[in-house]
Amino acid sequence: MSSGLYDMSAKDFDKTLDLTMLKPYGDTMNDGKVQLSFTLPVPNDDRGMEAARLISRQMGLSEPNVAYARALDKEFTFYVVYGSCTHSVDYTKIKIHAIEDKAMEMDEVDEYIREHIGRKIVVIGASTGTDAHTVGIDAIMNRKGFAGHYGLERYEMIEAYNLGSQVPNEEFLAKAREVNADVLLVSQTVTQKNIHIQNLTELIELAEAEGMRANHVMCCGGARITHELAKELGFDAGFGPGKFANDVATFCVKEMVRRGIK
Amino acid sequence: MSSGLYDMSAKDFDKTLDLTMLKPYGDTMNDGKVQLSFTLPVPNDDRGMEAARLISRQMGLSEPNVAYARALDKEFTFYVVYGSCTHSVDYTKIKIHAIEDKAMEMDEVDEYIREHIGRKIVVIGASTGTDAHTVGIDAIMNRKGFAGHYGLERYEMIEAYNLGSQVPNEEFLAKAREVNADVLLVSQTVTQKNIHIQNLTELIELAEAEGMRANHVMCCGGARITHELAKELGFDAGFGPGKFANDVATFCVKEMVRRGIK
Amino acid sequence: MKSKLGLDRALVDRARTSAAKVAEDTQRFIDCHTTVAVERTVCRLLGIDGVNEVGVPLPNVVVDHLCDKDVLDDGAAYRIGAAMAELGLSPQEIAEGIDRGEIDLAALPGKREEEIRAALAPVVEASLARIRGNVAKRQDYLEKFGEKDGPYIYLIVATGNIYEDITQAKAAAKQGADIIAVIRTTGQSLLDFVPYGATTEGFGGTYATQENFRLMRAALDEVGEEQHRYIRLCNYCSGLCMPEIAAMGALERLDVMLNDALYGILFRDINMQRTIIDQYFSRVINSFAGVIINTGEDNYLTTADAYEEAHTVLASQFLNEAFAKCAGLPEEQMGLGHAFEMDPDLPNAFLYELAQAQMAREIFPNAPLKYMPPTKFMTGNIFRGHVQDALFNMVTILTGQKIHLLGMMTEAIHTPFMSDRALAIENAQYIFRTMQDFGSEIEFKEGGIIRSRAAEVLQKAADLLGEIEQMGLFATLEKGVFADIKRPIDGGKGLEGVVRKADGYFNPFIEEMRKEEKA
Amino acid sequence: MKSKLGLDRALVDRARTSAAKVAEDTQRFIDCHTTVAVERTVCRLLGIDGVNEVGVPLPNVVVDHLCDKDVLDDGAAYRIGAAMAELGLSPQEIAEGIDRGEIDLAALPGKREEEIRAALAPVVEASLARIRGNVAKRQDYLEKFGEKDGPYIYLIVATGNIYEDITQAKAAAKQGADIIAVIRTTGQSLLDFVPYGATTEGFGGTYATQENFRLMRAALDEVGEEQHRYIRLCNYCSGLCMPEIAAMGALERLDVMLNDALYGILFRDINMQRTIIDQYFSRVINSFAGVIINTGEDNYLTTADAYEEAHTVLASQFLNEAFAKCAGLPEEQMGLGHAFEMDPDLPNAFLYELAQAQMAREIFPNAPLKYMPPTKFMTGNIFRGHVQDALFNMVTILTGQKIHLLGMMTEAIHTPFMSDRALAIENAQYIFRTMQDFGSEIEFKEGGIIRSRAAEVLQKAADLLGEIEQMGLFATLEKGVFADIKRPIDGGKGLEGVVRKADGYFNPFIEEMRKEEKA
Ligand code: B12
Ligand code: B12
Ligand SMILES: Cc1ncc(COP(=O)(O)O)c(C=O)c1O
Ligand SMILES: Cc1ncc(COP(=O)(O)O)c(C=O)c1O
Repeated sequence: MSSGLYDMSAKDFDKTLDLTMLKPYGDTMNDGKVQLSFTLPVPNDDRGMEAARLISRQMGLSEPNVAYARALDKEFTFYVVYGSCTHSVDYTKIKIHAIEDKAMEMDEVDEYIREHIGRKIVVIGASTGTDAHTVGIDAIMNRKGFAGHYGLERYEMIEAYNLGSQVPNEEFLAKAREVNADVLLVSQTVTQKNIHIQNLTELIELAEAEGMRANHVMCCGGARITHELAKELGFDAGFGPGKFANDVATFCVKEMVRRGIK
Repeated sequence: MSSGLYDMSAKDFDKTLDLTMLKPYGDTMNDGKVQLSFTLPVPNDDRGMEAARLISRQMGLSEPNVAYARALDKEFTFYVVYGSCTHSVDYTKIKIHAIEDKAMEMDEVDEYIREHIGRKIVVIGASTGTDAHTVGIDAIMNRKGFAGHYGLERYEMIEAYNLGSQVPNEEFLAKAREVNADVLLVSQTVTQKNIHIQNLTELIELAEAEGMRANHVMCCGGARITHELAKELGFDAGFGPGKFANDVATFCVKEMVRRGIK
Repeated sequence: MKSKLGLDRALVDRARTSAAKVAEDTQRFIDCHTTVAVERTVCRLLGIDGVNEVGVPLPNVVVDHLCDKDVLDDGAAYRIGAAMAELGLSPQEIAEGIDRGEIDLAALPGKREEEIRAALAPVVEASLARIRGNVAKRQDYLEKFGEKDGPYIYLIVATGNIYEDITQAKAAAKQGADIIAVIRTTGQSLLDFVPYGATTEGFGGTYATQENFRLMRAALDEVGEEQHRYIRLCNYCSGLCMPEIAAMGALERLDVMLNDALYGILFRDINMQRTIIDQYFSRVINSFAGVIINTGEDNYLTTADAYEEAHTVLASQFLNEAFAKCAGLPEEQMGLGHAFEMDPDLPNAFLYELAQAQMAREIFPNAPLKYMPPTKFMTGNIFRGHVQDALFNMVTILTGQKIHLLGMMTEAIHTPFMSDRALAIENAQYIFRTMQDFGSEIEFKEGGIIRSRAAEVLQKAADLLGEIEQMGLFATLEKGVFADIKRPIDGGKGLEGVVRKADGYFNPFIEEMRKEEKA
Repeated sequence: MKSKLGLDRALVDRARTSAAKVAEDTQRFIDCHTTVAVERTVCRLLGIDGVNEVGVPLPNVVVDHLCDKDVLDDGAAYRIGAAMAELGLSPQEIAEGIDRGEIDLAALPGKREEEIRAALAPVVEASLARIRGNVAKRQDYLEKFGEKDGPYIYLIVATGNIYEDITQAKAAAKQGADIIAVIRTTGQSLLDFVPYGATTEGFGGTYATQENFRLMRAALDEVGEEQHRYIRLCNYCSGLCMPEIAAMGALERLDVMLNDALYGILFRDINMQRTIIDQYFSRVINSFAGVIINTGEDNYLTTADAYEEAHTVLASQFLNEAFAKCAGLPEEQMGLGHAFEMDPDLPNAFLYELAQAQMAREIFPNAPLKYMPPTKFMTGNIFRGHVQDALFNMVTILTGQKIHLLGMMTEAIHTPFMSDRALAIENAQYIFRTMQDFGSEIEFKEGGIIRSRAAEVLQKAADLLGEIEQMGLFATLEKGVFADIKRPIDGGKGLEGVVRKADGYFNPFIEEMRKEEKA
């Protein structure tokens, strides 16, 4: 008598998380859902749509859905695509170059220096090259600190010099020698055309040429800097967003001890 | 005497558009820039970041930049990534299944029917299966039309039946026989778990079983329907967003003539 | 709250009176009818649950049996009560007996009403006690964790799989959701039975089953304890099983139910007599269970134009209010609906929307208004969509909407991903915070666009209600006044489930529940 | 426009008077000094252009020569004019002669001033005529296409490659941009010369060169013709070459120039004497050329906190206004700056921002205020970023800001992609349309948060200007009052380029340009 039906389909449903085959997640485990957007230098028409779909397929999306296409100019079209990523990664095998040291607080760092180094350490920082962004290095160095973390200038056992921004690499190293620095901190914010990589590489090469690399701890930081990149470029560590003075202080003092810089 | 320098670097710059190697465009030809976002079912930490980077690399992004990471829950993290896509497509070789007929206006369609078919044609439409969305099919059928395009009910040479929504496939075909339809129009809006594909496939199979496929023009439409998909499923054409009554009317009448349905 | 719009109070009163007359008129029809859904609900409340071997829910087995025997007009309570008195069995045992073909309710000897009522009384009381217990438990939680000022952040989950839904719901709750709604699978509202057990397959949503309700309730209580917030649970009772699902919700401590007097008629082509009878009992239950109902005026605007048809939304709110009052629902549980569906291309659209929202706020001051996000004008452009949603969030914080259903930037693409929800919550929280006191800071110019718009919409709504008062509800629906949709009085689904009550008919739950109405 | 904030007008006047005194005081210092940049500018306006074999621009060759010979204090005009009179050569020929080592300006026989001026007159006049021609051409375009009501949509291009910039700029203009700014490469403001020719390499921006100006101007005129809109072109003159770049802009019909009296000092560590002298001539030129200047108060808020330091923004606006008046700049060309840099986590931040913007609007009613988007609190979360930008767009449409620099959702990530710009334009146009008349619809409650906030900021700014009036500008800068940045009077870059004028010094361009000041 009812207008409805009594039967309802029920299928098996794979909802097992397999960390060796980690995939993106939309609303169901292993559905692989990702969102993409990009512009192609072609007109907004069926052929362009198809090009967008093909590019998405090449990226490994199955059934890419071009949800939106909009002409930016006669020969440029912007696409928003959703699809299911067929790639996966073995999460259990991921090796990360992470800093192992658990961050100490300011007082602990001071205490650690007293105990293991026995003298004030000297830290010099700057935003080098043509980079005029100081907020990052200031966040680390300035007394008042950043986001509730005091800066190195406030540490009792640290003598901190903040050279500000647009400091040429040569000048930076000269100043480091002058103040007998133990630790060199460099901030890089502008990354367009990898100018930061150029600049950081140059600094390391200069430091090596001048025999300063071995007996100094050298760290870099900035919004686009990762620890991995820093290591690759020859620095001891790299610090990105969400890292504060005590993170870098902890690393540096422990690194000094590890390397026997006294 | 100046504090500035006189020299400025100038490098060669590749800004040639090569359509056989079409790539995404950010702000410079061939830079390959794309934006991605997705969630991984892992905690928000360095390892997760690395997993996000690896997935992006697998998708063919060089130097993926994980611009944002945010925990959605303890074991779920959302990432926004930018990177350069290393894939390209040969735009010159793209084959599109596009409808070739240039859309006629309402009056032209009526005229065409008078001239080439010589009688009113019968069109029946519905949103089938459990799909309750009518706006799409109404946009095509209702007199008042949509976005400035009158619906089929207004065409002098078309007798149009709009069955509304949630029409079972069997009922739809029965009604088509009853009114002697020439053209069958199906709308599908809900696509979750590919329910539309299931539903459209079933319709085609039923139509074939009942011997109705050959002498009817069958089209489907909806927000996620493409012409390509429709062809794959065995329909004559598919219509997505931005297609209106005159587009479908043009195709159908020309297709009737091509197929000799009189 | 001081009126910011300078609304004509006399006009508001006139509109409200018209709506009340329409509802009272219709209530006379309701009072002498019952439906298969109503009677299955009685079965459920009497404790009948489970499915038979072929998966048919026992309440359906019983009611189908009463239909077959042509005695549904006595009501399930009467017939089951009689059987209890006669056989000394529980309602569940009776249902199982019917299913096995061992019991024929029409063949049992007649009983006096007192005897029947006496047999039913303990079972009825047990059921009511369970619901009262749920009300008390909710109250305890709210006292322990405190109630939220400002808007409730309402989010949907819709994976089709209750377990994935739970994963999503918990994440959302931790991110700040106050209400979780489990969207139903497409098509469920047209099922004339309620599926059974935990379910893992659905399209565009998850089946509403009592077990799914229970699972999600437990999950939300768990996060709630952790977060020190009470997380409300919402589901949908509109459709062919409206009172049944309301009863299931009452039993499993749902807090919010989609429940509109007209929605099923207009948007699911359910027969109007059927829905209007069903909605009454469902609202009596929701009222008793302390469940906030959400009405579906937003749906009008997905087919009709939000600027042109704004007055039909207001008129429908008046009607839903009037029907809710007939069912004894307190204003504090009337989540009257509306929606932000203005065309982004329309100049000053935000002002019209603000006028509409503020007007609803002032006309229904005690109602926890349910405000729906942009959907119709959402496109695959997720970036613009996120801004549309931000404007919607603004209107809520400016006008004090209460049940705030978050918009998703992917509205035009798919049912929400976990990340869509998180971004939507962030969007809302940002707007609510950065504009916290903006509403009380600004005044609307006299004679300006906003005030004039509100006045115009109110006038049109009052006029429309005046017409409906003349025509009566059923004729109005036949004429297609709402959402441009015409429905014949004898058309649509489920009419065959409508029955005129026999003389001896009674429904113990309506009687008892209405006794306890709050002042 | 009726005041919506009920500002204390007397306090506004007091603040303005203090600022005027500071500027007049400083102007006395300016009047007796010149700089290498000022003199290179004179060279350029005399028609000296091009670079020598090793790429040094000829204006630098000439001025370096005058420095070497220790006669810069006479001014380039005096020395070149004398050479013209003596040798009968054009300034360009003289510059080339100097470069070849064939001419020594210090070794030529002296001339009477009249004779020198007579030699210079036709060249000066030619240069002024070219600039007047540009003003007329702009005027023609505006008459032909009409001027825009509402905010100018201002967008940046910054690929580093002028040809890619053009591709981007054209697309943006077609999408709705009213102003295109070509951002300079990092580091250019510290170059004490202006690079030459079309350039295709830069970091975070494109070199400002005269050829780049010309190329972009032509491109924008082309789209403008197509679109029937005049598309304005903007560049940056702050830095060690402030007046030089202003002159280049005047010659190539730029319409807008970033030009702040204090920016170079605070944010580029340029010596304060140097910048303050340079800014004067640059503003005289901009004034003459009908160029709107944009000041850089927004930069304060990228280092200092927008809530705490709001009054320094207002104080700096008063100072920039005062210095601009000293240079004869009409109010209609004063694009005083401020920025939406409120912390998204701060409750009611939107209200404070609205108060600030409305206050600026009311205090500088004729200025085409330049309003900068959120940057500091933009993160890699592009979705939230797009909403932050939407709120910024709202403030502009609510308070009538004029030069509206669009925020990019990718602000924290990279210089804009073509699509970032398109989405930003769409965002702004949507908000401007949907809230078109919202500003005139709402009033701010008396004694409310918005009015109180404005009153407080004004009070603090007036007090601060009072202090600065006592201390003088240089001492203020030494104390670090602005943006928490302390600058020693003899520190920073470019001090070696400052020279006290000799008695016979004159600058024919300042003289002529100031003669034509608008009433
Ligand atoms: C403020 C700002 C400015 C200010 C700088 C003021 C100042 N005194 O610093 C001003 C207005 C002057 C400016 C100018 C420019 N800017 Co700017 N600016 C920004 C902005 C808005 C915020 C940067 C910031 O302060 N972040 C806050 C700090 C605290 O974060 P952070 O640097 O990441 O630092 C943290 C960590 O990374 C780490 N860290 C950082 N450094 C170090 C170093 C060490 C040793 C360690 C251990 C840790 C560490 O610790 C910090 C705390 O956690 C960003 C956009 C954005 N929202 O990110 C653009 C941005 C960085 N700027 C940009 C550009 C291009 C410029 C200009 C070049 C534009 C131009 N052509 O004019 C100029 C020129 C600057 C130059 N020559 O370098 C681009 C860079 C694009 C790119 N990826 O290459 C950005 C991303 C904006 C954009 N989308 O275009 N800018
Ligand atoms: C309006 C609407 C509703 C209304 C429908 C009212 C009605 N009478 O149609 C209501 C509120 C009832 C509704 C309900 C539901 N909806 Co709904 N709804 C929408 C919404 C907001 C707009 C759809 C629309 O009207 N578009 C406008 C029309 C004109 O566009 P169109 O269909 O693409 O049609 C054009 C072309 O495609 C083409 N076309 C379409 N059909 C045909 C056919 C032919 C033959 C031809 C030639 C051309 C053609 O021509 C048209 C003009 O160009 C979308 C979100 C969105 N913004 O897109 C969600 C959306 C479609 N709904 C959705 C869902 C899940 C549901 C529900 C299942 C939710 C639930 N569980 O309760 C229910 C149940 C419906 C059911 N059983 O099917 C999802 C679908 C997800 C998916 N991809 O599977 C969406 C995307 C929202 C979301 N993100 O969750 N919905
Ligand atoms: C009042 C009301 N009931 C029910 C629903 C959805 O239920 P279904 O799709 O199951 O009919 C809606 C959806 O918008 C609604 O507004
Ligand atoms: C007034 C002013 N001048 C110049 C600039 C940028 O110039 P540069 O980076 O070349 O110093 C800005 C940037 O914000 C500014 O506000």
